[in-house]
Amino acid sequence: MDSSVFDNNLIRFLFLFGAAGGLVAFFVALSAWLGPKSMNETKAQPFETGMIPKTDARRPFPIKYYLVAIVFIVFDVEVAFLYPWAVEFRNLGAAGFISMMIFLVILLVGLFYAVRKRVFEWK
Amino acid sequence: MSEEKFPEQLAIEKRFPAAVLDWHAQHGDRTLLVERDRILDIARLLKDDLGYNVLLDLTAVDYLPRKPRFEVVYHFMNLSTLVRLRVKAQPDDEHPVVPSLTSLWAIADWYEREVWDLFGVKFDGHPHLKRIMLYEEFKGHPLRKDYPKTKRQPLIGPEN
Amino acid sequence: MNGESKTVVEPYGVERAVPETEAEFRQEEMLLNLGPSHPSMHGIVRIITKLQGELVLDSEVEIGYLHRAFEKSCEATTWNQALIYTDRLNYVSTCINNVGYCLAVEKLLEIQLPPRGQYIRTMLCEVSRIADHLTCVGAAAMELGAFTVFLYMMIAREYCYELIEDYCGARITTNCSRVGGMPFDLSDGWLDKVGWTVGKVRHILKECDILLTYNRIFVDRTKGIGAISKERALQYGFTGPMLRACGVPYDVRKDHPYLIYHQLDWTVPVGHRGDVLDRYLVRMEEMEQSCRILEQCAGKIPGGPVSCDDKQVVLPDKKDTYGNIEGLMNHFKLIMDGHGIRVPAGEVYFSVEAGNGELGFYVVSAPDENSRDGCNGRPWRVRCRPPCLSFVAAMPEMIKGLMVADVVPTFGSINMIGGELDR
Amino acid sequence: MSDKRSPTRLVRPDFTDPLRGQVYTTRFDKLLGWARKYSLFQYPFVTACCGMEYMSASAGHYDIDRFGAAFPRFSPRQADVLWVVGTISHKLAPIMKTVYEQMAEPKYVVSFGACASCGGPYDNYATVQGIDTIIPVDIYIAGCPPRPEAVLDGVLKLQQMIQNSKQPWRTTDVIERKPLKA
Repeated sequence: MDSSVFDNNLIRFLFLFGAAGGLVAFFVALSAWLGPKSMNETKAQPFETGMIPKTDARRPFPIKYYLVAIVFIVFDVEVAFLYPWAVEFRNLGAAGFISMMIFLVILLVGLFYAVRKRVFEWK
Repeated sequence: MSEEKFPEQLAIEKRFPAAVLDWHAQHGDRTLLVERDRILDIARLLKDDLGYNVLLDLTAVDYLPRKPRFEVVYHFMNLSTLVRLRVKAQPDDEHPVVPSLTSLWAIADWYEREVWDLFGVKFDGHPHLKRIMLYEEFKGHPLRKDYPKTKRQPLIGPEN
Repeated sequence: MNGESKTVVEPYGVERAVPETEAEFRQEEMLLNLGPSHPSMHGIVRIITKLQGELVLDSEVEIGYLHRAFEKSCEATTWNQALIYTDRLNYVSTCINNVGYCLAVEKLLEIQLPPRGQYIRTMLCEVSRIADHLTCVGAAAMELGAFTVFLYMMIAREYCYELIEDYCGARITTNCSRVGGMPFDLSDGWLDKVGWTVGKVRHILKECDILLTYNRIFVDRTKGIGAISKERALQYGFTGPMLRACGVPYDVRKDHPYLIYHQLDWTVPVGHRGDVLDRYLVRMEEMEQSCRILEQCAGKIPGGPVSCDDKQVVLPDKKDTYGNIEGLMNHFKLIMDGHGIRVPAGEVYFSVEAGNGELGFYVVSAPDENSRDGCNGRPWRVRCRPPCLSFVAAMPEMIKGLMVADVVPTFGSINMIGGELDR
Repeated sequence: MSDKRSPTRLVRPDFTDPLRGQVYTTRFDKLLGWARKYSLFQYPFVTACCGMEYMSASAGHYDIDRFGAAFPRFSPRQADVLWVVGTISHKLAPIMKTVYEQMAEPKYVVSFGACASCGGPYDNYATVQGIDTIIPVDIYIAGCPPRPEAVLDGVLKLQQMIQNSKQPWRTTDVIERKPLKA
């Protein structure tokens, strides 16, 4: 079987990325193009279970939300590093395992610090 | 007029001689008709001394053709002896006003707001007496006998 | 609140209060209303909460969105016609409202049902109570994310509805009793269907118990949330499972016995902390007790008539109505307008143990002007004591200092039913 | 797609589509109608006893999800069908109208039960005598409360109506619909 364009990995990845992105773009565009749109005064107001909202949504947020968001991002990125490691876990051998465990321990210390600093309690 | 008086009634008459106007024990429900200005004192007496620690219900009845038109009805219960007592007060017709029991029971707040909303009986001493069931724009008190059943006051929509 | 801040008029004429002065930027509170058409507010209660981030500082409850003029409507109907309005009070356990109203009017008439009628009423009340608790626990669990428990409990509730439907033909608006008697006798096979249903309900209850009671998330979300002390509960006039969860063993079926509850052996479950978890446990145990009552009733039910024999109150059965002239006259006297059941003047308060607590009926009969015999064919005043009004009145106290997410399980645990709350 | 077989053929008043003139593109409309009828997201505006029957209809026994119309969206922005379930009192009417107006196009309204359709047993000062005096209603489900089978039948009727009516598409002017008895 002669070599087809899909042999090298990059094309394969680009094709996958293009197909996925294209499908999503197609459906969003289709519904945006097809759907009827009608706007009136009440529709422009924010939906607060049918009542006229008392305060505006663009208010200063308490700082607590920011803290929780930051801690979430830290551990989310950590998980992002774990995926490729988990895929290649077998042939990375002991060295790979040790280095990842060090990485995890460092972040664990960060977690305990956050818990000690009572980031997660709201009161 | 039943034959003998109940113990509560004797206790009340000892403290407030002319308070109890009428009493009966029809169908086993012991009822006292008391002076309307004495209600708060009698309720406090019932709650503190006689142990009626539960205000079961507070409502009103409109006997329109009859002269003292309104009757505010209280149902108390003694949780330890499981005995019930009904106390009634008759406010006057044009400006019905009765002392409020919110200082004794927290639930009296909502019961009284409902009686004000549906009957128009005012309760002086009530922290914020405003409508509970109907909307503020509603004029009149629907549970009075002279309010027609189907007189609607819609906020939006036709008047049918 | 921020009156002096400049409002920017956006397109479509919507004004936004834009924070201008330094005080407004510092302002932490936010007024959020968990409004009427919110899924967890059962559509008809509005709680305006003053929030500091996630913390509920203060709140105010607004009800009345389902006020359907129950008391005014009852005054326009005859004694038996008012039953259709009592169905729609606590529409989750309808038989209990019907039976409660009928017992109140029977107390006014001073008549008593034969034993078989009382047994049927007790069984219908207990089936309705199981349906009520299933709906309450299922909906509260769904609002905490346990959707499977909701689906299992809805299936269990279908079995209860089938039982009620076999008896009176309707699932929810049952209209299942009359003043002075019962409309029908039990169809054959109904009693062993009760046994089958109790078995099914117990099986599903055991499954849901395993799913929820030791579930770490459920317990963390409900333990210590929305708690209320015994004294404050009595101040707010709590009754029923809520009061029993606080530790006060007050149950109308035990303390003011009616129907045949005093002849059966069952116990009253009592909690001791008064938080959402205790209410859930009390309701689950109460369902088990109702199953026990149903089994005993199915075993001990006697034969005989189901309605009392007072001809001024109870319709004669069909073969008499078409058979002889007396039956026809009785039927005519009761059905024609202006005749019907003549209740002598008087006032009476009678309460039953409904799904939420003590459902009291204060029924007043006063002769209108042109009534010669001092009786009245229509109720003068039917006041229903709503058990769940006290729980909703105590909501601001229960959710003060909690997180916004805890408002939902607290509201789910008080089992607020709109028809009963706003009447 | 011939509709001879179905006894009642509910056709909704045609929308005049200014852009495309009077041509009735059946093929494309049938396709659009088919797509819309099997992806109905509902906003359950539940108030009273009909809510119990709504629960039974959407729970495991009489599953409404078999018709693709069960997924409740509790925000009007993401909902296609407004299910008005139960009694609407005059205090609740403005809220229902706000929710209806905040729904995205194309939107349909199902009036569930006698109370929503005509006031039911409550002919008194507090109850709206039928929500079609306030918002346009597409399907009325009779019953107090309607049995779950009647609810499923209502969903089928709604889907049939969507399939057969002319689909509004690519219009930007406000689609004005008058309530039936305004």
